Amino acid sequence: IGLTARPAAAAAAKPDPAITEVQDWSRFLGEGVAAHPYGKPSKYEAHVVKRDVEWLTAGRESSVNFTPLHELDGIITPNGLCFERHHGGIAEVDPAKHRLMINGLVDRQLVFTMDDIKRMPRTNRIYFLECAANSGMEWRGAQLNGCQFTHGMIHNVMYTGVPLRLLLEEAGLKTNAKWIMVEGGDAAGMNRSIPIEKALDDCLIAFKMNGEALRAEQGYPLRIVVPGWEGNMWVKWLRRIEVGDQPWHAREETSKYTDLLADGRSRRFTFVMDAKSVVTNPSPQAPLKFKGPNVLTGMAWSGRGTITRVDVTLDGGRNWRTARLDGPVLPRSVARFYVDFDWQGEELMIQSRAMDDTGYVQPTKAELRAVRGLNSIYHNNGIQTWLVRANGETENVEIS
Amino acid sequence: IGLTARPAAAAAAKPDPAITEVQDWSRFLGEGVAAHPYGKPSKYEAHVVKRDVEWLTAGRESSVNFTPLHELDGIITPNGLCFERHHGGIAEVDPAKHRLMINGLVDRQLVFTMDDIKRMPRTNRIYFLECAANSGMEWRGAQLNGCQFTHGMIHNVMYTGVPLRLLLEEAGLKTNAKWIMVEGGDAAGMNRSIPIEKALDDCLIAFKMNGEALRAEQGYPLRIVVPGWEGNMWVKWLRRIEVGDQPWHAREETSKYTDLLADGRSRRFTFVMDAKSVVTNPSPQAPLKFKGPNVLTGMAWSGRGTITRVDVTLDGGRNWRTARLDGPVLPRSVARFYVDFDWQGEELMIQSRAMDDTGYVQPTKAELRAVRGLNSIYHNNGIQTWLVRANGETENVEIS
Amino acid sequence: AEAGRLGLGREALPEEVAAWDIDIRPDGQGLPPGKGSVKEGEALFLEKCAACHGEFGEGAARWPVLAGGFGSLKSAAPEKTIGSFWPYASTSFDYIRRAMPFGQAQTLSNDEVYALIAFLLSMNDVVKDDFVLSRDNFTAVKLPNEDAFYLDDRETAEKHFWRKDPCMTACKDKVEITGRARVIDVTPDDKDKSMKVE
Amino acid sequence: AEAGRLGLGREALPEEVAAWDIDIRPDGQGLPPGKGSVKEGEALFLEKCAACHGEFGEGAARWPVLAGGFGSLKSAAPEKTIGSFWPYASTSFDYIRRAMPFGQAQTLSNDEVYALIAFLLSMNDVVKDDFVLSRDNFTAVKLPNEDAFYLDDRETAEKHFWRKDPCMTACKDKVEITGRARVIDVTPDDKDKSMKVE
Ligand code: HEC
Ligand code: HEC
Ligand SMILES: [Ca+2]
Ligand SMILES: [Ca+2]
Ligand SMILES: [Ca+2]
Ligand SMILES: [Ca+2]
Ligand SMILES: [Ca+2]
Ligand SMILES: [Ca+2]
Ligand SMILES: [Co+2]
Ligand SMILES: [Co+2]
Repeated sequence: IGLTARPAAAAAAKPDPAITEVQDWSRFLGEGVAAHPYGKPSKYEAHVVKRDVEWLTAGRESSVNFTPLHELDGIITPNGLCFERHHGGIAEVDPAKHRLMINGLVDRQLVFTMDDIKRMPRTNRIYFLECAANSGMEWRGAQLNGCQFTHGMIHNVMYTGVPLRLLLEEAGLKTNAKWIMVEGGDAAGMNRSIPIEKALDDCLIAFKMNGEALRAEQGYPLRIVVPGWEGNMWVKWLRRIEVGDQPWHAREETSKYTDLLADGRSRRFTFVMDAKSVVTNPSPQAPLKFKGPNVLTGMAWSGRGTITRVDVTLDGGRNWRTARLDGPVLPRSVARFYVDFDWQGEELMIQSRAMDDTGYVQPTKAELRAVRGLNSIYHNNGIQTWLVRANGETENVEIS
Repeated sequence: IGLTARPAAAAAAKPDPAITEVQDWSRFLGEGVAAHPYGKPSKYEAHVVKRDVEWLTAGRESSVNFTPLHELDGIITPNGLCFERHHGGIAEVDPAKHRLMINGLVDRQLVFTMDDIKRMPRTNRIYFLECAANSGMEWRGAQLNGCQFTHGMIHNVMYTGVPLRLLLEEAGLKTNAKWIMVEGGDAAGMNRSIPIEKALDDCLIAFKMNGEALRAEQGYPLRIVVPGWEGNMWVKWLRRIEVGDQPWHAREETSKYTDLLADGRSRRFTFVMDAKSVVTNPSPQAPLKFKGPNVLTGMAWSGRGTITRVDVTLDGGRNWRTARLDGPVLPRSVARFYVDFDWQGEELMIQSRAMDDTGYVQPTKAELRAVRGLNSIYHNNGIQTWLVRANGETENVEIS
Repeated sequence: AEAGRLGLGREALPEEVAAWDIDIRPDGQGLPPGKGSVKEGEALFLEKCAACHGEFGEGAARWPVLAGGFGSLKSAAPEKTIGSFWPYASTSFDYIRRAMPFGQAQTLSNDEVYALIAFLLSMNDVVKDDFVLSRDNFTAVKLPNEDAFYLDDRETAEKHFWRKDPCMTACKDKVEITGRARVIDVTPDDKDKSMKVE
Repeated sequence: AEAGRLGLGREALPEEVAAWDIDIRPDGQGLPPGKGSVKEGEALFLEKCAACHGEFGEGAARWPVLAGGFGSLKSAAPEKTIGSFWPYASTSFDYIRRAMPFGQAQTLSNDEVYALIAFLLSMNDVVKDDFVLSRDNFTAVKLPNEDAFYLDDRETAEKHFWRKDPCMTACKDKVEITGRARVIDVTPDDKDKSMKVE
């Protein structure tokens, strides 16, 4: 890439035609207020899209795409760019025909319509949803060149929903209620077990994201929000909640979403997402283009609580500085951090290290592998390294 | 409308086919992950759109459309539904050709590219933007049946931008700098004057909204954010900031956006938006459909600071109860409130009353008219009344 | 703060500032050289403006009215024109140059803008029909309504809106409906089935 | 909290619960009446499953492998099948009934699911070829890897990730690059020009 080393406030050689010529948009009328009843991004932002990695999966109906983190800022992921993971394609559910059933160890087995749910007390919360497999392709070493692919299975959204506790109270829990199973109405009938303590604590039955109805690919008209816990549990197109005295050991909590360790044994019910962070700019898809002042930014999150601090190194972990946390820093939400720095073309090895209010410090990949080996697939929250070369090009690397 | 007075947890007469028949979306695969690189709402939400009122303006290029507040919840307005006001249509600006010039009473007159601006320290803030003409059609009495039309010229978004102060410091302010003029690159060349104190306080030069690039209709690639002040000042497609020692008295601060009072005199520079609130549900576009438990919700905001309390009356102001404020309550941001109530088909006269941390209490329309008369057009923050009739139908009315 | 500078951006060239520095203030700052007569303005107005604003600035269809409206500001239908309402003539130069003709912005020469304003001032009885407007005499033009503007005084004039402990119970005896939007029936409802409540 | 109930929703009818209550637990809860043999399962599998999963459950193309993989879990290429990895046979009933065949979910009869599982268990050497699986003998089937699962122990096994004052200065001597994504070159880049950095 061509690097521009521009001296401070240098003069231009000749007047810039972008200024001296009247642009079309300054002369002629643009489209009017009826043109886009529901808006979309500018045509100049056509490259800001979710992307999938075709070789990852056998087909695209049980597959994943990735949020372009390097194109975003702040803490809200716009709905159009929330990564998708489905197991039977996007269910297009008619909300008039959608039902939520509660059965099992309850006093009354109940059926709710969407209207019923919208008549219950509701609340709004901003939470991250991270797939447990996020960064999973990186367990054995640096693989994918771009934070969209290494870390893009996360989004952060304001949900509107009914506390699950209220719904369970409507049904009335039997005293031996210990687990619930949540089940989707999609062609995969996705199902997961959740301990009753979590269900009664902060789970929401959500019908809106970022103010508007859930998107189809995010579970329209109803999904469960399981704050801080792995995304697979946030069952979409939620149609049923069964209350039981034991976990179900469904396919997504046995065959998948169990963590195979080096000794051949596996952890199960690894629900909470550990503290993690990533520098989104610079990154392979967003190289440095200019010497001089530059903005380094990234996101940090913890399923255990609230981010308290993020440190950043530019020299591969020899020296660290504490980044500026900006904007609302909320529990189980993404937090945004910045380091405003000056770059003169030297090679950089950039890392970020998140800490949360339980005292957890994001480990290096080596520290993580020392405990878990290379076969875990899930829960890779190791520190990411970006190498910035003299020409600004940025690569996904691992370092000693 | 047909009202359903459903007894608590009544049994259905016969099994619901929505449950006993396997739905298509539970059997067949839906679309895969490559179907929507940039997503859109479910087809069942096609009625959730911005709407314009054709008789309001001579044409649609200088006109307005309205956010469907009754379909939204929480405090974030999704980008696709942010109301639009343009004066020369939507400028489709090429960001590579966009420039920001600072001229006038500065040490150095400067030109910035978008790249330059994105290299400056930035911050993220959630702010409401309300058009000063919001509710303007209601000065003489109840006119429009729907909060989308009476109150829909507001949106609430997380902005990413550079503090204007930093840009002004780059240019270096002369000691006699007292006002700035901000100017757009659109076909209206929109321009407004802003006092230097505000410019140096909390204004942002924003390039992202809700995480992604500004939408074209919201000023892509650059707009100024003027927290708490009237939306017209938030110049879009921002191309120039001139620093001066006096205000400019541009067309939008003389012919328009001045407040004509009953005595024929006019207030000018009425910048700040007073505390205001509206119940979004029930409302004319969202009537009550069921007896029994119901959710009343609405939004409150103040340009002077932070909402501290919202009271709601169901009996036309005879008795009030304090609503539940939910979710982040931030300065110069919309706050969400709820009253969970039981309805047995009695007539309701619903109002909400916002208070902010300066002690300001939202006035009634009568109190407002007593000071300002009927010709003000702008800054109508009077208390709104919705009449709910026995069949649930809801109307915009005024009451004694 | 010289020391705190980032050194981003570059110095603007004089030609660049000249190209964009099109604003005009009441004190005349920004006025370009040039001049134009009422008569020239009338011809131009008929050609480029009258289709929307009417031959005499009276407004075609619902397009803006630019002249007249004197004495209407206290009435139930105030007509706010350059003559009846605007405080400063400079605003018309600033605005017409940047925004008119609607859809052909920034196509008028400076002389044309002077002439058009001369014509609009004459339509508003501010100047005689033989008037020639120029940079030199521009700031001498005073508009009749200038003194009717005063600074935002809400914090004093509306001080009673700041109040402690608003009434919560038994605040009034009876309540009557004094107005209904449905009577006026101007709400667009064709497209939105959810709005049909009957 | 009986008193705190809102009274929303309605009682589910038995037919409705029956229609949706399709989950199966390791203790056999949820198992429907029915049975099926390895032999019947083989025929069904060839007809409805083998196109994706291979004739012996070995997986076609990149579709999931369902059998084999024994002893691979500690290797660099673990193969996690029903036989080598899954802790409970009940999971296969719960999953196949709700989700398979992929794109034709919930079309199998209970007997068919029993038969398919019998076949898959035999492919995984858990049962003999003449085995007939039924509700009665289902919970007697034990999968070999069951005991290898244990509860999340991160808070103890990874206690050292909770630490005070992580090092801030001069934390290491030298740093070497030990791996590069570009060497592997598997990143999709055709569609995104912004990713072309060379
Ligand atoms: C195609 C229609 C059209 C033409 C032609 C047109 N205008 Fe306009 N004019 C408008 C509209 C529409 C507005 C209001 C724009 C807005 O409010 O954003 C306006 C506003 C104005 C205003 C401000 C009115 C006010 O009360 O604030 C002036 C002054 C004006 N025009 C002068 C002119 C002149 C002079 C010309 C010719 C050189 C012209 N217009 C040509 C449509 C037109
Ligand atoms: C059109 C392809 C296709 C057909 C036909 C098909 N499957 Fe599958 N099967 C899949 C895919 C894809 C998955 C993984 C889905 C996912 O992960 O979301 C899968 C997963 C499975 C799994 C879980 C594998 C694991 O390791 O977790 C089992 C068991 C299974 N299928 C059994 C069957 C049976 C039995 C049939 C026939 C009745 C069948 N499949 C037919 C594609 C198919
Ligand atoms: Ca100027
Ligand atoms: Ca005259
Ligand atoms: Ca009508
Ligand atoms: Ca069950
Ligand atoms: Ca065998
Ligand atoms: Ca490549
Ligand atoms: Co896990
Ligand atoms: Co104002």
